[in-house]
Amino acid sequence: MSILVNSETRLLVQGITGSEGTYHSKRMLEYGTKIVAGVTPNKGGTNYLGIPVYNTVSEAVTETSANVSIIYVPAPFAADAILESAYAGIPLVVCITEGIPALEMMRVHASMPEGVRLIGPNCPGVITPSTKTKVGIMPGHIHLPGRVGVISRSGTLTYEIVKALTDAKLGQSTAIGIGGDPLPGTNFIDCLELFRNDDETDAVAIIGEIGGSDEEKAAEYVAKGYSKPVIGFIAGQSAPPGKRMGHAGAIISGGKGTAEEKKNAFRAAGIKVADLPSEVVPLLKESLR
Amino acid sequence: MSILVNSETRLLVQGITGSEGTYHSKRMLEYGTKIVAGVTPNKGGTNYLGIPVYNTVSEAVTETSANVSIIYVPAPFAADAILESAYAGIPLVVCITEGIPALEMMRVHASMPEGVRLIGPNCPGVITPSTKTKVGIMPGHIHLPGRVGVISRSGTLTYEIVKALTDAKLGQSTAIGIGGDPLPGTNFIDCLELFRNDDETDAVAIIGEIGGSDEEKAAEYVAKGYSKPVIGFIAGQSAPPGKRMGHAGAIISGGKGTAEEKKNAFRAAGIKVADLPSEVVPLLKESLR
Amino acid sequence: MKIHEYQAKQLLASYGAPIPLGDVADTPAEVLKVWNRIGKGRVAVKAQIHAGGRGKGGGIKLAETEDEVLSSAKKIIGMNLVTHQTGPEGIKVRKVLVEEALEVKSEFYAGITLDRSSRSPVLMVSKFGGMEIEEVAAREPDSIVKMKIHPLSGLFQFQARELGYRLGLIGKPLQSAVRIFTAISKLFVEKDASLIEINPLFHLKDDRIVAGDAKIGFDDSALYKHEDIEALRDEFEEEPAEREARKANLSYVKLDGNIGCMVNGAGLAMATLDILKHFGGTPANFLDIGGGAKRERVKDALKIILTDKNVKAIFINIFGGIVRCDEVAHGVISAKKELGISVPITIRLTGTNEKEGRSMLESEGFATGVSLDEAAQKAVRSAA
Amino acid sequence: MKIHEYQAKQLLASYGAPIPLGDVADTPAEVLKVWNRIGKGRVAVKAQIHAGGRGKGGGIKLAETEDEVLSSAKKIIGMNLVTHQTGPEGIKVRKVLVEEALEVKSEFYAGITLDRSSRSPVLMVSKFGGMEIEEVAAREPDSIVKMKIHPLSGLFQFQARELGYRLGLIGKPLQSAVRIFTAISKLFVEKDASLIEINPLFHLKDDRIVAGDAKIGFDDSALYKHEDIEALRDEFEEEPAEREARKANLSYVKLDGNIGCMVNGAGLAMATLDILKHFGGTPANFLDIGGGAKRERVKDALKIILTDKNVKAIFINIFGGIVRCDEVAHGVISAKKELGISVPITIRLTGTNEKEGRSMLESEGFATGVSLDEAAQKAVRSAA
Repeated sequence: MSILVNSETRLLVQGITGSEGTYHSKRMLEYGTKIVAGVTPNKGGTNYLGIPVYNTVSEAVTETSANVSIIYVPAPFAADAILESAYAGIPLVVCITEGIPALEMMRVHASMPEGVRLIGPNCPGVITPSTKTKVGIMPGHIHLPGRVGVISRSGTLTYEIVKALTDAKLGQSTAIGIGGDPLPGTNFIDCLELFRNDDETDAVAIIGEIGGSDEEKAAEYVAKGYSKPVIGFIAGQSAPPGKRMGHAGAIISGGKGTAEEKKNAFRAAGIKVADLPSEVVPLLKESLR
Repeated sequence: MSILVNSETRLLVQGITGSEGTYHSKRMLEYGTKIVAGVTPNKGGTNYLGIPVYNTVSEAVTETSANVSIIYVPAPFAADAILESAYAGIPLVVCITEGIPALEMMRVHASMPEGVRLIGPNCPGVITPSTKTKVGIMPGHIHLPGRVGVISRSGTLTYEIVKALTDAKLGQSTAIGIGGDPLPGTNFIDCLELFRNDDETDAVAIIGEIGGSDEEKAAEYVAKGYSKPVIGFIAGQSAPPGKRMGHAGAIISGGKGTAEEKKNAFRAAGIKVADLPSEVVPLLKESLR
Repeated sequence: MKIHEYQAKQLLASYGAPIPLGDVADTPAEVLKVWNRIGKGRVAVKAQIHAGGRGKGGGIKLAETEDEVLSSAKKIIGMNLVTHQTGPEGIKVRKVLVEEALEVKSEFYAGITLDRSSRSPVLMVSKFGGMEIEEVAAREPDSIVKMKIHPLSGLFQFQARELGYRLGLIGKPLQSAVRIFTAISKLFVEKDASLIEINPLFHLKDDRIVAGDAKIGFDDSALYKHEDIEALRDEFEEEPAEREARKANLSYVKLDGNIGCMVNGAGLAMATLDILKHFGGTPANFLDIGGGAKRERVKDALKIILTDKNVKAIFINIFGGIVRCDEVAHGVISAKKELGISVPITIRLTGTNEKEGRSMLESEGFATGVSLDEAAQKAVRSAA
Repeated sequence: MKIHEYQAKQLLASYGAPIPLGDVADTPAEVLKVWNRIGKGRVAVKAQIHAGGRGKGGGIKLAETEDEVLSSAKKIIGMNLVTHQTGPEGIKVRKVLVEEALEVKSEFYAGITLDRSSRSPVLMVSKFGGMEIEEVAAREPDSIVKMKIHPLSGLFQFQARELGYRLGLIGKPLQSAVRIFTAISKLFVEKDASLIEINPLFHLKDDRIVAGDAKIGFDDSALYKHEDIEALRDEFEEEPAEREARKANLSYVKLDGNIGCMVNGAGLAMATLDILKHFGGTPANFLDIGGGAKRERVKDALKIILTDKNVKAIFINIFGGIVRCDEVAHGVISAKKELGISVPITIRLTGTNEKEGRSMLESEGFATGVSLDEAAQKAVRSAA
């Protein structure tokens, strides 16, 4: 069945009339995603790209039964947009927006109603090639239906791995960018759990990076027994401590969160570690043999 | 087994060295309650009434395994005291203090860790006569071990009913004052549920009053089927709307929360309604026959 | 505690909510000054009393010329304003709010109260402003849109927007509405309000959104934290007895019967009134002397009860717990002497030290009763 | 963004946390004035640079007489202060904080950061102040007491008290500590800080609790909300290239190698540095040109890379998604001409419009590579 998004996905786009929202809505439509509604305050009642636009998410949900929302709203308004979707009863919210202050995200998490999954912020989104469902900003054409699940804190680095999987004809069941935020809504373990129960996934690639301890926790989770092979890669081997490497979450602080630590944690958990992105596919092939 | 407090109760008194705390700690000890610790900031390390005093609840819990706390702290500090016990892992917190602002209680509820039960504030506490466990300010001598559960929003009115039960040799399994606050921690339904599963309770008396809709909700709950007879009384028949009758919670606002409404809800749910406190015992006897 | 419209509006303004141009005045001369200051246009002169229904009672007048303004001011200041909320005796008007009269397109309702079930403030709006919300609830229930405010995070911007859209607003007026909803939500929590009502909330012809009227009530228990709010108290609006009770820290509510009541505990006090009524009596007040009351407090309470000239008899009902019955008996006996109480007093004492208390009272010739019903009946007879 | 000690202390004081008497000065004459103003007693003259380890580097001096104060000021102001955090080149001192020297009983540590796992700020204290918290964690791990701050309610008073008791405080100093913990928790959340450290936190002989040093870092993403904090920025503390990058809204970090890097996407950029290292190269910088980069942005990025005189070669790695490869190619070709870039450039382009981009580049004689590994090796060779 793949995970998170599939043929049942009825997508709502928050900020559809903005430049980012417009560009990516077009690309998602092209790829085959079913976009049922757009939301832009004060533009309710109009049509845009052939999609009905509403003033509020709540109205859009009532009218269109949207069940996934994606957020292309500028950072100062994005936290509110996440909560708007969550409180309107949308169970899966994908936030693309970069630059939401960390403490705002903290308050969002603490204010979220139960049972809502947030992916991101500052993430490329989720894609399930087999059902032609793209909820994000990744280039659709590099994907191929397949049986490898991909989970990543990064954007373009994910594309690098995805493309390698596609070139090797392995393809992807679902590829998830959990995002470069220090407080992502969905973490590696959440995704590993979903892939564990997914019939269409045979193996998982985890693309981590420096900062935080999500990779270490994922390793602990896998160490307790995971039914499918897992391959890991960690970016940021050469990053100096105390410097933020682009992503708000990618920072080695207090000597913690180094690539070496994470790689060691992976290895100890039986996750095979690629030292270069190009090694992911060979390691996967080896594991799947 | 009675409910909430019993021979397993290891009580911690917050504000033990204050005048209220002192007076009632003495009375509780006399009655037979096992007080294992007191907490008063800056008095840690001393002994008071033969009880070790600690600076913090967390320390007291570590040292004494207290499992119930009672709060006699003045209103400006009581909300913090509730949270202190709750975060120290005490599963049952009884707050006697009156006059905590309503919005402070709102924030307390919203900040409470999972799995902690609060009784009160502005309540007389809980007593289980069969195990000689009194956690509150009620006069112990009017109680008698028995098989009637008592739940009340009031203090002295509860004593009136309790005394009548004692005089009639019916006695009480446990008597709970849930308190006169608009946002009580524990409500009628919570207690009805506990009494439902209590082998030592044969019938329940509910003493309600004007304001809010807790009685109506309790009626709904009972209407769905309750295995034991329930007798109800509502104080405030003659209260004018918009005037606060002593308790912060006892106020008829917007024409809602009148005694008549509540009595009707009780009757509709099959709860026998006493028009006078003195009718509670005869109605109970009738039901238990 | 309630405050006046002009005070509520000033508070609203300090939170960024738009209010009409205007000011308060307590003499006709001051009224004219305000009128001059705000541009000599059409104004409303509005009696400042806490009760609602001022318009129907003649407490609000429109005026356009100097003469009209002056005559309205003279009529209203000092008048005894009777509305459905004041009781037949009415309330003396001491201050008026002089305010620009606005060109109104439509009138909405906006209000916040604490919702007990969800343990959160709830913001309510309706397209039908200008009438009481209970009336709207009865006549146009679907027009009321309720929004739960997060108890810790406050009102989210998307909620404020949604409420505005539900009122049919869009664009600039929507933004104003969002600002107002945000302001009142913040004020409600920061100042420990128990009720805020902006009714009507004006949508003006020039598309501005402005508070037409404003009513704010505060949680008495929280006033100790807010000196600025406590300073807004108008003692003229309080029943003198209620004011005395508040200062003595007693919980007292005046009622319209003739049996003065003194009870310990709010629930028992309410039940006591009910019992008196049940037996044909009419209670003159609710009075809870609280836990641990000592003899001095008993005297204070009796003094307050007796300020009500309708009181023909007194009923005292004490369930001794923390309160000792003998202490209460002591207080009653000495108060009767000191205050020279002439109305009959019936006392029911039970609980801690009840025997001592009862024998003290009986030796002084007081009517006592063991059972509450019996004592209540005695009290009802004594007032007849 | 980091700020100076004196700025951090002023912020702390505005939140009610006690700080030593003192003021900032940027000339020896000003230093003397401050010394006069604060009572001509024993003072510390402290170099204001962002890096830690100032004491060991000679950036903090005690002085008691006018001569001592003046000579300390002269020594420190203008010096090139080298500490373990500045790198060997050091930082020029432009300002000093002149502060009363205090009689210290003991030194604690207090700090707040955002804890990712619990998604809440965590307040940490230790009895062992004056050394870095990592060092304390290694040497006296049990001395560190951590307290999760509720993400919406903030620090509870009982938590502040508990932290104080755990430092062995009681009575008046406990109350001071509670005030300080409450202040920094509030400041952390209200000003979107990422780190607050009071280290050491002094317990004085007269039982006062005072911030001995203060370090505050802010979340760059939140600075747009806090003009007051943005105004505290000291551009002298930034790498010139990093400052330019910030202004051009590019994410750039200077490193110490010789291959300048330009990549789209933070993760890919980190991986690119790793790959260069893997093949024996040393990256000169991290630079993410972000999504949707246009040709002008490519030029800005190259300009910033070239400000670093160590750069011997440039490696560009683009995975076209939103970014179009031909657009990047265009930018590189024109930038090379306009900027007169003489160092070799290796480019790897893949994704959207990669063919167009690559053929444009090849016709201009650029070295391109399809596979990342291949291109990276080429770049490493070009820098050798």
